[in-house]
Parts: sequence; C-alpha cells; structure tokens
Amino acid sequence: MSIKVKFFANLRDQYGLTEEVVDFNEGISISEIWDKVTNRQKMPESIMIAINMEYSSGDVQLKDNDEIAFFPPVSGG
Amino acid sequence: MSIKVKFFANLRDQYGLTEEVVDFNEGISISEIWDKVTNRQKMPESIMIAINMEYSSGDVQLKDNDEIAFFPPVSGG
Amino acid sequence: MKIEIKTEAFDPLVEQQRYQASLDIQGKYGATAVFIGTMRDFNEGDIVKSMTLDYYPGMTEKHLQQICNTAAERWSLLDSLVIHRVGVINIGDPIVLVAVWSVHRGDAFDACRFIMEDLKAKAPFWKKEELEDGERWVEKNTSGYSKI
Amino acid sequence: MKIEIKTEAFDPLVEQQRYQASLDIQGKYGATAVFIGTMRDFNEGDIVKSMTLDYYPGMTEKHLQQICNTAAERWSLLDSLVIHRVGVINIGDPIVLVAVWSVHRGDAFDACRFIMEDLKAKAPFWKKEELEDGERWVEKNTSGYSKI
Repeated sequence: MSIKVKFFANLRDQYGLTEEVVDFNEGISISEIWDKVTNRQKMPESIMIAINMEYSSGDVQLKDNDEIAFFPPVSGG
Repeated sequence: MSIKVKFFANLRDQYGLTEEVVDFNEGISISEIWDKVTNRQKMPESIMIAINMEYSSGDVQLKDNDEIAFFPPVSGG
Repeated sequence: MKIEIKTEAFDPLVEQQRYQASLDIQGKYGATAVFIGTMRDFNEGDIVKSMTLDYYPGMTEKHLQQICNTAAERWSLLDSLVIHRVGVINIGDPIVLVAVWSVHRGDAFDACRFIMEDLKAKAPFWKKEELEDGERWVEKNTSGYSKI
Repeated sequence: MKIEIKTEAFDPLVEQQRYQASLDIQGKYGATAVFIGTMRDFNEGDIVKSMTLDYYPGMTEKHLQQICNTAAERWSLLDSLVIHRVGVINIGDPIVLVAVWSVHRGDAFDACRFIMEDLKAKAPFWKKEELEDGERWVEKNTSGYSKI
C-alpha cells in the first residue's frame, strides 16, 4: 500500500520535502510515517495534520492511497 | 423669553404640529411646554426629548432661544 | 472621518471606494469592516412598496458624529465613513453605509457594529412605510444583538 | 454561496458588486456585512515589502466551503461570498473578502465575523513575509476577539 505525504510552508524549507510517496504496511501510525519521511527528525509540537484534506488528530488507521499533509499553524486572511 | 419647539415623525401627524415658537417665563418645565403646545394632550410614554440637539432627560432649566424637540423612538439604519 | 446625509440614491461601494482613495492610509490598514443596510420589500409580514425616511437636520449629523467619535475613542481606528439616506426610498435602495478602517480586524469589526447599533438605537431617523393599503410609521428598531 | 481562490490581484468591491448582481435576492436582503483584509507595509514592528501566500489546493477550498456551510446552518443567511488571494501580494493589495447577505443585521454581522475568524484560525493558508533583510514565515494568526 502507498500513501502520499505533503508538506507545506516552513516545513518544506525545514525538511526539504514537498510531496513524497511512501509504501507502508497495514497498521502503520502517522508518527511512523513522519519518521520514515523525515528520517526520524522531531515532529514540531504545533504541527497540524490533515488526512484526505480533513483535519485529523493523527490517531487514525491509514488506507491505501490516502493523502496525508503536515503543516504549521495557518496564517491566512 | 422664547423657545423653539419641534416635532418629528408620527408626532407631527398626531398633533398636527411641526415647529412652534413658545413664549415662556423662567422656571417653566418641559412638561409645561408640552401642555402649552399640545393643549394638554397626554405625553406618550415612549417619547424622546432633545434640547439644543442633544438628548435630554427633560429635567432641565430652559433658556431663551433654546430648541426643544419631541420625537418617537428612532427607526433609522 | 466623514458623516453624510444623502437625499438621493447612492451606491455604497462607489462611496466606499472614493472615500478610501481620498485617505492617506495606503499600506497602513489591514482591516476594513463594512455594513450596508438595504430597503427590503417586506417588513413584519407585510409587503412594503416604498419608504420615507425623516430626520432631524442638525441633530442627526451631530449625533452620527458623536457615535463615530466614541468609536474612535474606544477602538484603534484609522478612519470611518457613515452615509445615510433620507427621503423617499425604493425597494433595493441602500439606506445606510458604515465603513471602518483599522490596522487589525478586531477593532474594525467591533467599531463597525457599535456604530451601526448606536445609529439604530439613537440616531434621529424615522421610517414611514408605504404599504399596499396605506402607510405606517415604524415603531422602533430592535437590537441587532438578539433576534426577535 | 461562492468560494474563490485568486492567483491575481482582485478588487473586492467589484467582486462584491458582481456577485450581488448575480443573486436573485433583490428586495429580500436588508443587511450586507463585509470584511476586507488588506496587505499592510508593516507587521510585528518590521517593514514588510511584500508577501507570498501559500495554500493547500483542494483542502483550502474544501475548508472554506465547510466554514460557509457551518455559517449558513448557524445563522439565517441569503448568501455568502469568500475570495482569498494566494501568490505574491504587494502592499495595499486586498488579501481576503468575506461578504454575507441576510434579512437582518444580527445574522449578517455574526456570520461575517465567524467566517473570518474561522478562516484565520483554520483555513490552510500560510504567509511568508519579504522583509528588508530577508524573509520569514508568519508563525500563526492571533484571535480577532482579543488584542495582543
């Protein structure tokens, strides 16, 4: 199974990541995805997570073809 | 001494009064002015009073050339 | 800060644009809060054909000015504009425009609403509605903070 | 109800006028509450030369739509319009327009502010400010209900 992982704003600059495709086995957690993609860098405390374009607490079961996004607190408007 | 007395909105229709000039002696009250101009009709409970274009409780000493206005609750905007 | 009573129909967006262009606040304001009150074709369950707005020349302007002064004391504002129609008003005509410019949105929102509520509660204007079977004076405004 | 992301500069008053003209609510709305957010030349004590607004295509539109849906459930609204800029933004450029049409002003004011606050708190947009000596990401928005 594979998942698309997106990064926005300062996270892109910080980790040099924009969009990654990650293969995973059932039962993998979001923090494990994070570790895999960032090579075990510390996840910022203020991070926001969206799964399939909906905010998520991060405590979910990932499915094949899900899209997960990591981004900092928003600053629009 | 004389005072100008103005009426607005439904009070104009009701009492047939728009603008009156009333002669008075020192110490006259606003309710006495009202009685004089309306020929002792009952003052509406919801009436608003302005003296020289400022809202007033009605409990004031009138001076020569003051302008007093009687009007109903406002309905602008 | 500008207060204006209009005896003819006006376009609130044109007025807002024009007034803003006359201000020297380019790059300084981050927030503009605006309210436009418009003539509806119904009120309290009845069809309204048109409306006549009466006011107290002199006191009305003075009171609107006081409202804007109070708002400017209470909030951090860069400028404000209040325009109010009087006379015969037709369906869909703008009645009132309140526009407030500020650095931050909290001040703009709060001040715009305060001006509008104070205007509704105290500015000397009176509406007479022309209905299909006669006319009537609007008794009073209700508060914008609670629905009736 | 309309949500739009603009990659080019836009005139909020023209958009408001155009959208309103497309609606079939003439004579029905008594209240229009509008907020316009504009690019300032300073922030947190520093001169800002320009700004780049990033967003999450797909999720941003979806979230804005959710905000407007929530507002329409919570208040009695006739229509609403939200336009937000992305890309490179210059001093004085409008960033966001929120316009709400309603029968009564209470609903219009409340809904307009709710949409704006929710957008500020949760819509996926990120600002990078170009300063005189480099650039920085804006860390987060503060609440419009309390001043910092």
